[in-house]
This record gives sequence, C-alpha cells and structure tokens, in this order.
Amino acid sequence: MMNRSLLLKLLSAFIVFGTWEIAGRIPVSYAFPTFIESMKALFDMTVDGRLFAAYGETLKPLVIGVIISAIVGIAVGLWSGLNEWFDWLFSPIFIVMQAAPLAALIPLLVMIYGIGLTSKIFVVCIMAMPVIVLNTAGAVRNTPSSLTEMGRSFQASNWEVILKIIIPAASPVIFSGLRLGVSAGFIGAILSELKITPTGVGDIITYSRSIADYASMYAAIFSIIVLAVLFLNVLEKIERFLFEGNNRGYASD
Amino acid sequence: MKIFGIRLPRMSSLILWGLLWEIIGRIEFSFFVPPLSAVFATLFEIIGTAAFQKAMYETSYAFISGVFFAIVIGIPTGIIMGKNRLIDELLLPWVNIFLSAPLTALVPVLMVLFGFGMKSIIITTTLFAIWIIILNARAGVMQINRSLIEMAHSFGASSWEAFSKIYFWAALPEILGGVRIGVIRAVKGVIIGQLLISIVGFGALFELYSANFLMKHFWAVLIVLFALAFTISEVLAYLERRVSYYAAKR
Amino acid sequence: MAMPQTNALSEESPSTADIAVSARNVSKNYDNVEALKDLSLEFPRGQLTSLLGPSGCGKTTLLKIIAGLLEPSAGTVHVNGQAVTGPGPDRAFVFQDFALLPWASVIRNVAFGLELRGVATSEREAIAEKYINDVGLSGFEKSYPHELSGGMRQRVGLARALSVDADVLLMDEPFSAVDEQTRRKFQEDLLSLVANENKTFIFVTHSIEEAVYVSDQIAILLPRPSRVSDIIRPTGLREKDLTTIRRDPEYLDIVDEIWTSLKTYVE
Amino acid sequence: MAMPQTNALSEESPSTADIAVSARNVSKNYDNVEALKDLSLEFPRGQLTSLLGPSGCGKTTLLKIIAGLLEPSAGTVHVNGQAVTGPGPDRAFVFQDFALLPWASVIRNVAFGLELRGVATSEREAIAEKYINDVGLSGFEKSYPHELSGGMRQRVGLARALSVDADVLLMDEPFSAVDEQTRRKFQEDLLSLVANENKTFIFVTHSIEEAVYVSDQIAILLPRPSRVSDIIRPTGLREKDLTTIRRDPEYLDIVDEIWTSLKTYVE
Amino acid sequence: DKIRIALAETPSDELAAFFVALDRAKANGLDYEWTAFSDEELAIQAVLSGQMDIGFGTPYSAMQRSKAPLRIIFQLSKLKFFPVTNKKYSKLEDLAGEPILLHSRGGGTDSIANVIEDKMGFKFGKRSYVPGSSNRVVALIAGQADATIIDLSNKNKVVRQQGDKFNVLPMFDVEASDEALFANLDWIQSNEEDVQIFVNALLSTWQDMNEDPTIISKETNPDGPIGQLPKEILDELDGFYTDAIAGGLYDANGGGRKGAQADMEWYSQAGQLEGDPASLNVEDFWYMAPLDAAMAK
Ligand SMILES: Nc1ncnc2c1ncn2[C@@H]1O[C@H](COP(=O)(O)OP(=O)(O)OP(=O)(O)O)[C@@H](O)[C@H]1O
Ligand SMILES: Nc1ncnc2c1ncn2[C@@H]1O[C@H](COP(=O)(O)OP(=O)(O)OP(=O)(O)O)[C@@H](O)[C@H]1O
Ligand SMILES: [Mg+2]
Ligand SMILES: [Mg+2]
Repeated sequence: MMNRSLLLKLLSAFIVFGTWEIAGRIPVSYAFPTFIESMKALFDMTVDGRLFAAYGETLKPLVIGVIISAIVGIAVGLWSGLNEWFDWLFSPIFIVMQAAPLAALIPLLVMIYGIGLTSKIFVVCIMAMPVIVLNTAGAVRNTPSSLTEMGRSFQASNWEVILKIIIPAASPVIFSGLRLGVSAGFIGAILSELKITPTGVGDIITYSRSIADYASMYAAIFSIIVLAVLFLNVLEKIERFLFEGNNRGYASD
Repeated sequence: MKIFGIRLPRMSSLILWGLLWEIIGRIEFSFFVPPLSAVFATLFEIIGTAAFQKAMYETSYAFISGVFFAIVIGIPTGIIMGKNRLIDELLLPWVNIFLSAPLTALVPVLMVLFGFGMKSIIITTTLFAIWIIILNARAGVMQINRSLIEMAHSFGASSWEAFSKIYFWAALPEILGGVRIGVIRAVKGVIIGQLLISIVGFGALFELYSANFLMKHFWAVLIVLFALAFTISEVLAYLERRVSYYAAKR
Repeated sequence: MAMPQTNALSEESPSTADIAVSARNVSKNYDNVEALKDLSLEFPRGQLTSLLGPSGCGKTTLLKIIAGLLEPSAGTVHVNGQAVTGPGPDRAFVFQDFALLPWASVIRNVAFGLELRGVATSEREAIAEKYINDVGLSGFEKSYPHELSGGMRQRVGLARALSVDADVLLMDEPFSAVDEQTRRKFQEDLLSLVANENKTFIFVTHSIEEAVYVSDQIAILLPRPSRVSDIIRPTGLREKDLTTIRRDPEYLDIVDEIWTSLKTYVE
Repeated sequence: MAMPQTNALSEESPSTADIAVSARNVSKNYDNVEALKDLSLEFPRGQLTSLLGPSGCGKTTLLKIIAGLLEPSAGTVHVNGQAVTGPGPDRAFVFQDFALLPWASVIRNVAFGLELRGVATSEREAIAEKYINDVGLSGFEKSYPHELSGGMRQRVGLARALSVDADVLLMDEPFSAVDEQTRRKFQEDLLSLVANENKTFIFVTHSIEEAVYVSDQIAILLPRPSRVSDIIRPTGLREKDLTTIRRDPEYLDIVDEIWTSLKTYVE
Repeated sequence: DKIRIALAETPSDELAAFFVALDRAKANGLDYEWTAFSDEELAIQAVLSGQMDIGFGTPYSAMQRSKAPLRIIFQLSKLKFFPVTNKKYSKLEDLAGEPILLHSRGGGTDSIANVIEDKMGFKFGKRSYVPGSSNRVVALIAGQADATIIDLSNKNKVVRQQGDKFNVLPMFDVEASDEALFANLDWIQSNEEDVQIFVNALLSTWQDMNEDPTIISKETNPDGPIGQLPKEILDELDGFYTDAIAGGLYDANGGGRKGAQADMEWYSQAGQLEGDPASLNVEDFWYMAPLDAAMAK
C-alpha cells in the first residue's frame, strides 16, 4: 500500500516535470527555461552557497513572523472563543483583516515601519494571523459540549478544561488554521521581498529576471515552493505526534 | 453579545473601531491616517469618477471570472477526488502543494505561460481560490454517510443522479465553507495579480495613490475593497449557516 | 404445528414453501477480514426471516449482498429465481442508520425512491403521502429529518422502502433507534404487514425477544467468519394472542434456547 | 416482601432506608421548553434506581442536575445531605454519548477522571488497568476510540466512571450501544456490583425488561413537563435465581404493569 | 491589428507626454492598446515572449543574453537622477564606504552608483533597495536612510519642501537612456508603417514639448488615462514638465545615434553590457530607420 502511494506520487511528479521540460523545449516563451536548466541553476546556486545566504535573509522575517502569529493568534483565538465580550470586540477586526487584500497595504507599511525587518515581519503577521485566530476561535466554540461537561463532572479546573479538553479537541482545526496561516505567511514573506526591498530569495527572483537569467529565477521559485511544502510537512508531523488519535484516516476505509 | 439585555449585532463593534480611527485621524497622530470622515468624503468624491468605475469594472471582472472558474472546476474536481482513490492519490499531493505554496512566487511563471493581461490575473485569482475549494469539497465527500450512497444505489440511481442528488448536497456545507475561504483568498489574489502582473484595476489605484501620497484616496479605495470582501464573505457565511443545520446531522 | 421446530427443518420446510430469496455458498472477504464463509440460507416468500448473531458477524454484509450493493467473493444469491448482479426494483432496503437526506423534507425523502425510478412528481407525492400516513407521520410532511425524533426518522426510512412496493424488504435493525414503547408498537405494525401483504421480509436484530416475537424463521449466525449455525421456526406462535404471548411458555422456551446457543460467543 | 410494591411506597420505604440522593421540587426550563416540573424523588443508598419514560421526557436533564452540570430552575438536590452546587467527587457520570476523548488512548481515557483528580501517572494507570480488565477490554489499552466498536466505547466510558470510585453513579443509557448478548452480560455484572459495593446507582434506560431486571426501584416519568408518575419496587425479585427470573410470573407481572402504564403515551 | 504597448509603470504624470504622443499617433491612424506592468523587467519579459509588441525600458542585458533580437527605436527619457543626502554629506566623495539606498539591483540607479564608484574611485557601503523614488524620499525623511539617488521631480520636491535638511550632491551629466521604447526586430520590420506613425508622433511631441512644456497639460485628453488622474496630480503637470525640460530629461531628438552611443558607454561602464564599448555594434541594439525617417520630415 505504501509503495503504491509512493509510486503514484512519483508518477504524478514525473508527469508534471516532464510537461515542464517539454514546454521549456518547445519553448513556449523565450522567458521559459526547461526543467533541467532550472534544476542545474538550482544546483549551481546551492553549491556556491547563494541559496543558503538568500534563505538566511528570507527565513528571518518568515520564521519570526510565523512564530509571533502562531502564539498571538492561538492565544487571541482561544480568548475570543471563550469570552463573548472579547469576541464581539475583536473578531470583526480579524474578519476584516482576513477579507482585506493586505498586499495593497504594503506601501503604507514601508512608509510607517521603513524598509527593514520590522515591516517584513509585519507583512508576514498580517497575512498569517487572521486565519489562525478565526480558526482557533471557531474550533474552541465548537468543542463538543459533552466533552467539556464530562471534564466538569470530574471537577476539572477551568485551566484543565482548556488545556486537556478544548485545545486537543480543537487541534485539528487549529492546525489547519496554522497550515493556512503558514502558507499565507510565505506569501507575505515573498510579497514583501518583491514589493518592499528585494532581499533573499525575492532578490534572486527579481535580479535574475532583470538580467534575463530565467533559469535561476525558476530555480529560486522552485526552491521556495519546496521549502513551503517541507515546512508544512513538519507542521503535520508535529500535529501527528501531539494528537495521534485525532488522525482517523480515510472515512471510506 | 448582550449588553443590558439588548442583543448587539455581530459586527457592531466595527462602529467602535471606526470611532477610534476618527479620533486618531483628528488628533493628527500620523500623516498616514486621515480621519475616517475625510476618507468617506473622498470616497464619495471618487466613486463617480470614470477612473474608479473602470477600476471597479476591471477588478470585478477579474474577480468574478476567477471565482467562477475556481468554483466550476474546483467543486467537481474535489468531489471526484473524494470518490475515486486513484485520482485522489494522483492529485492530492499537488493540491496540497499549491494550497501551501507561496503563490506570489508563482505569479511570474504564470505571466510567462498565460500572458500578461486579464487572463493571468484571472488565473491568479483562480489559483488563490481553487485549492481550498477542492480540498473542502473532497473532505465533504469523504465524510458522506456511506449509507446515503448505498441507499441511492439500492433505488437504482445513475452516476449523474448520485452526483447531483447525493454527493453535491451532502458535501454542501463543506463546499460552501471552502467557497467562502476561497473567495476571501481570491480577493487577495486579484489584488496581488493586479499589482504584480499588469497594473490595472484597484491595484493601479493603490499604486498611484500611494506613490503620490494621496492617503485619503488610498484609504477610500481600501475601504471599498474591505466592504466588498466583507459583504461577500458574510453572505456566504449566512448561506453556510443556512445549511449547517444539517451539517452536524449527516 | 404447536411445537416450535428447532432444527433440521432448514432442509425440509423451504422445499415445501415458495422460496423468494436464496443465498448459496456465499463467502465475502474484506481486505483481510473473512466476514462470511460458505453461507447458504433460503428465505420463503411471504414470510419474515430474522438474522440473529453477535455484533460484527456479517449480518449487514449478507443483507447488502442480497441487495446487490456488495459483490460476494464466492457464491450466488438468487431473487425470484434470478441471480443478483446489482440493485433491482424487486428489493428495498431499510438502513440501520436511516440514510435520510438531511436537506430534504419528509415527503421528498419518502418519495426519493420513486423519484429515482422516474415517477412524476404529483404521482409520487400522492404515493408518499399514503405511506407517511401508514407509518403515522401525517402532519410532518414538510418537516426536515433533524426536526424529528429518532423513532420518527426511522419510520421515514421505513415508509420510503414501502413506497417503492418491492417484493423483498431488507431491514437492517430497523427499530434500533426507537425507545422501547415505540418499538413495541412497530413490532405489532410489522406483524400485520407480514400478515396482509405477500412480501418477503429479511430482518436483522440484536434482540432475541424481538426476533422470536416477529419472525417466521430465525437464522442464528456464528461469529466471523459467519455461517448459519441454527434455524429456528417459531411457527406455533403465530396463532396465539399477541397480548399474552410474552408470557407464553413456548415463547419463553424459544427465547431461552436461542439465548443458550448465543451465550457461548459472549466473551 | 414477596409481592412487588407498586405504589404509595414512595412515601414510606425511603424514610426507612438511608437516602443517598434526594431531588426536591425540581423544575427545569430550557428557553421555552419546560423539561421538568416540580419533580421530587429519593434515591436510597446502596440501591439501583431506574428512570423510565418516553424519549425527551427529561431523564438526561434530571441526571445532569444531580451531577451538578445543570442548575435547576427551581428546587434543590441533596447528595449525602449536602445541597448540590456543582460537580463533586462523590458522583460519577456515564454519558449517553460516551464523551470519550478521541485523541487519547483507551487507558488515558479511562484514567482521565483520576488524572483530573491529580493522581500520579503510574498509580492511575494501574487503577485504569484493573477496570479495563473488568469491562473486558484488556488488550485494547493502546487503541483509540475510533478503532473500537460502539459497545466497546461505551465500556470505556463505564470503566472511567467506575475508576474514580464515587459514591453515586449516574448512568445515562449505559448499555444502549451494545448488542443484546453483551448487554445481558453487563446487566449481570451490574447486579453483582450493586450487591457487592455500597454504591448508589441511578440508571436511565428505555428497556422495561432491563429496568425490572436490574433495579431496586423504578421511577416512571410522565412526558414533558416531567414529574414522577409512579414508583415501582420489584424487591421480591432480588432473591430469585438469575437464570430463571425471566420466566418468573412476578417478573412478568411487573413488566406488563409498567408496559400498560407507559402504553398510554405512545402515539 | 492593434499594437500592444507594455508600460513599465502605471500611468502617472511622468507618462503624460507619452500619452499625448499616443493621441497624436491615433489621429494619424495608429490603433493601439496598452498594459501597465509593475516593473521594467516584466515589460521586457512580455515583449520577449511575444505577448506585447512594444515595451518600455532599457533592456541591454536582455538583449545580450537572450536569443531574441530586441531593438530600441526611441529614447523616452534620460537617466537624470540625483544623489540626495542629509546634511552629513556635501559631495560625492563623502559617500565613500557609506550605505546607500537605490531602486533595484541591476536597475538604473544601481548603474549610476556603479559609474560613480568607477569615476570617483571609491566604493559605496551596503546598498539596499527600495523601488520607487517617492518611497526612497519617505525613507530619507523618516531617517531610515542617509543617502539615496532619486529622480528629478522628487529631487525638486525635496528641495522645495525640505531644502534646509537635505543636500543635492553635484554630479556629472548623464546622457544615457532611462526609458526607451523597444520591440522585436522581426515585428518592427513587418509593421514598418505603424512604427513610423508612432515614432513620428513621439518625435513631434518631444520637440513641441521642448519648445513649450505646457502643451502636455493642454493636449491631455480629459477622458484618457492621464486626464482621469486625481486633480492633485493634474495640477502639478505643468510644473513637472517645466522642471523636466529645464533639467534636460527629454531629448528633443529621441536619443538617436548620440543617445545610443551614450548608452553603449554608460551601460558598459555600469557593468550591464559586456565587452569593450568601442567594439559593440550600435546596430545590434538600436534600429534607427524610423527615427531617421521622422527626423527627415
Ligand atoms: N468495508 C469494510 N472493510 C473491511 N471490513 C469490513 C467492512 N465492512 C465490514 N467489515 C467487517 O466485516 C465484518 C462483518 O461486518 P457487518 O457490518 O456485516 O457486521 P454486522 O453483523 O452487521 O454487525 P452489527 O451487528 O454490528 O451491525 C465485521 O467484522 C467488520 O469488521
Ligand atoms: N439544551 C437544550 N435546549 C433546549 N431544550 C433542551 C435542551 N436539552 C434538552 N432539551 C429539551 O428538554 C427535553 C428533555 O431532554 P432530555 O435530554 O433530558 O430528555 P431524555 O429524557 O434524556 O430523552 P432521551 O430518552 O431521548 O435521552 C427535551 O424535550 C428536549 O427537547
Ligand atoms: Mg450491521
Ligand atoms: Mg437522554
């Protein structure tokens, strides 16, 4: 079974990369390199260390931003899931934030927070936080009441109810919020490198493009997607590790 | 939320925040935050201009088409993935990758593949919205009560009947949830597309106003967008609540 | 015919009666679970046969094979002399978990089987109306399933299966969700259905009392992999007075006998 | 004491026995639903009291009020002479829907009550182990709830309530999900628990037979708004032989009597 | 068919003259549509992949690297940029080793910085990049940067509004192109007629504008993309073009051979063209025929 799914994964990867290679060979555009060219550029970048230097820059706002968003987001989400007043006051802000196209705000942020790390972290946070907050709050509100009642019938304190029942019960939805949040954070980090100051991977993308080195540009894009996927896999592993029993597999099996 | 026995409407706290904004604007805390009332005045001024209406048209056109494709392609794809294990295993990794990949990084690739005009913006919008719609439709189908399907079969339903009379409806709460998140992401997508691909629509207005430091104009357009996104998302949330009565009982 | 026939009759009585459904040497394996193994059983027309056996022994599996919803790994099922290859209009299923469409009203749910058979709206609603009335739900046509109590929902599923007017009714624990009081009423309704219509009922239950009370024939299944261990025909009971049957020594004997035969499987 | 005492005894016998739990003039309104109305009932220590009544009549509501999970709109509940203001260590609840933590293994679920009471890991796991064994689940300690069948899940909830060693056990349809065979075993286990430990059991069921079989006292509730319509004490049965009790005329009399009294409520 | 023009920025005051020229060309029968891209590189990419016909920018490195035969046909504006610093610095040499804020890596301001380093014989400190002159002005005013290089109109704004706080450092003259119009050679040759109309209109506008900068605001179509800009921007149009003409931003001859030669030298010096400037063939980068024909009229 394991082999079959691995095989299918490889097969679908082969189809997609093969299509890319063919499209690059036609070529569909002067600005579209082949898969092999891009991978070679990626290899060169990795070997000469440019890629690591670039990620050193990119990951800083991303990781800081995501950590802040996760901690603050979950805390605020818990609070507004538990407290009606807090929810009334603050959740509209996050709904507005979630719905709002914050990309448009970036120029403003630059003006207020400058071109440094701060405004990039800020961009990551405003992209990542709303979905984390809203998912957490929703999940907390939807905790099955029979579980909290059960806890209370065994005299759990409020903190115990939160830590031992509400958070684990809400964890699948919290984690899916984190997933969407991290992915939005990645979008924010790249956006800020494309729109605020080109550093890190954003710089490789824009600079390669400006000198028409499209293979390097695609290599950089490829690497960031790989990184995002790895990041999310790690998150999934953490979730599996923490709340094993929540994983119930295919409903059909 | 209840206060002194009066039920406060869900979003009424926004009024409070608007007041706070007005005060911050009035005390001239920062050049970047003009008073809300001034922003609204500007809003009424520009809302009639041809430039604004053109931007509105271009943005809604891209947005509506993008969302349309995301829904029309996303829902059936998700349903098929939920039904068919082979297709699911082939597609799921990619759906997950695109859901989590920073799509902004992909935008340059899209431009090359699909051109630089409206088409790419629409595709960007679709790409922002479609993955979560697929995943949710898939999740909706996967949690369908097997016996509903067996019931339909036992009464001799054809595949199309099973699709239109069972799968779609049974997955509807999840589908609507996915569409709501997808639509919200699409608003982001359309603006990001307009900023990164070709500068048209509201993206162009933002660019212009911020480059020239026309803060009132800037906020006015932003408020229009907030309001649009907010309304759409609340309408969908309302629909979702309409069907959620059976969500817990399937 | 006063004595219950407890054994060995499985070979004789079906041959005398008209057989509506017969399962021959049916086996069914799920990936690595052997659910049914070489099971043979015949269901006489116009009678009610109960399947009784420990949880997970394969009762639902057998029912679904008869319905044509599952394919057996080996063996065949014949309904009215025809080999089963898929669902057909001659069989209707009452699902253990009701399988109601939560987004549809009671009347649409009851008419759903007819809808799928292409019956026109007005006609199928008239038929549905009649069966809604029969199961005692008139007045609730416009209600949605979530507005009904468990017992009422089960009756909707029952009405739906009855409305398509199939020869064979496959009922998977049809009274499991109703409270004892309502259940008793249903059992009585079921008995009058069996008496008045020439339909064949296949009935799964966990309750020995219920099986003895409503059945013409009870098949006792072994734990997985399941075969028929015993067939009991409480025929003598059918002529007795319903209000006193529960204290009838014959009835109690059969219950006890089944109980002893099942008891060995309980851990 | 050979005859079942069917009525009027509610006033006498509790005064002679030691009362563990008493509900006095309890009413409960949900927004616009009147669930309980001026209900009074006493539960003697060391005995099992069953609540029997139509679906939706307020049995769960009453249990939750006793548990301190709900506040009555009027009236008070006393447990061991103390007015109930909230949940306490003297009461344990077996939930109708099991209320298991889906992310926790069987042993963690069973030990969860003890965990909340601050018992050290090794000690509470030893205790949980014992009760898992008692309910026949040994070997499943590391499984998760979704890997268990309905009946097994219910037993986990049972083991959890037993493990905290509370004086009063509140059991809301604790055997509803298990098949008849397992259910009978549990009933017998329950009887030996009642006989051997000086605990007070409050037991909700839909099955008249079950109630008569396991109870010292049966309270029959009216449909909503609920009050006690009748209290039946099948005391004479307790001394009889378990294997034959089901054909005992006394037993059957009581079942019939309750049945007649409930029948009026069935639509 | 319509010719497709790829702008490198959204229509604003700086593009007013270009749109005036487009209107003139339209009157002469040119059918066109335009798309605004967020930066020059995208416009280049769009022309490279054939999705656009004519682009904005100075695609010298793309010309050398890619296999596509891109040619410049008209110089729109010159690289008139100005080092602006706070009072700490008063001449270019003071910036040795100091951090500086530029537009983008490989862009025009970057090339200016390269040439400054080259000519003055020093190196700047850390270069950071903020796209948009106005954003760099904000950074400067907010004290997030001490030195930057900005365009003419923003320089004038700073001088007018905060002249007491900032210095404009004196710098050598630059004749090279900042923005030019370019297209694929094959396309130019197969659309000779359209290109000619276009270049004629551009040249006439550029010449008229050098005579009288206010013709831009006069000729601007009130229903066109420029006419639709907020009043706050339109009011400054005359001022902008008067300053620009005075500052020599717009060459009345559309660059031509002189401009091309300046580009060769400049971009080689800036490191964006490889090879000795003398050995570079202007014909590989510019297509002079339409401009020559327009000049001949
Ligand atoms: N889809 C499936 N995949 C794998 N095993 C299955 C599947 N469906 C049923 N089984 C197994 O087959 C056996 C028989 O299942 P079935 O549902 O027929 O039991 P049952 O007799 O109806 O039980 P119950 O009384 O609990 O309804 C069970 O042990 C079950 O674990
Ligand atoms: N949270 C609630 N809000 C409003 N009404 C409620 C609520 N909980 C219960 N009720 C109502 O109160 C009545 C009693 O409910 P309860 O759950 O106590 O019944 P029950 O006797 O336990 O029924 P069952 O036999 O179905 O378990 C029901 O009519 C129900 O509709
Ligand atoms: Mg079954
Ligand atoms: Mg209840």
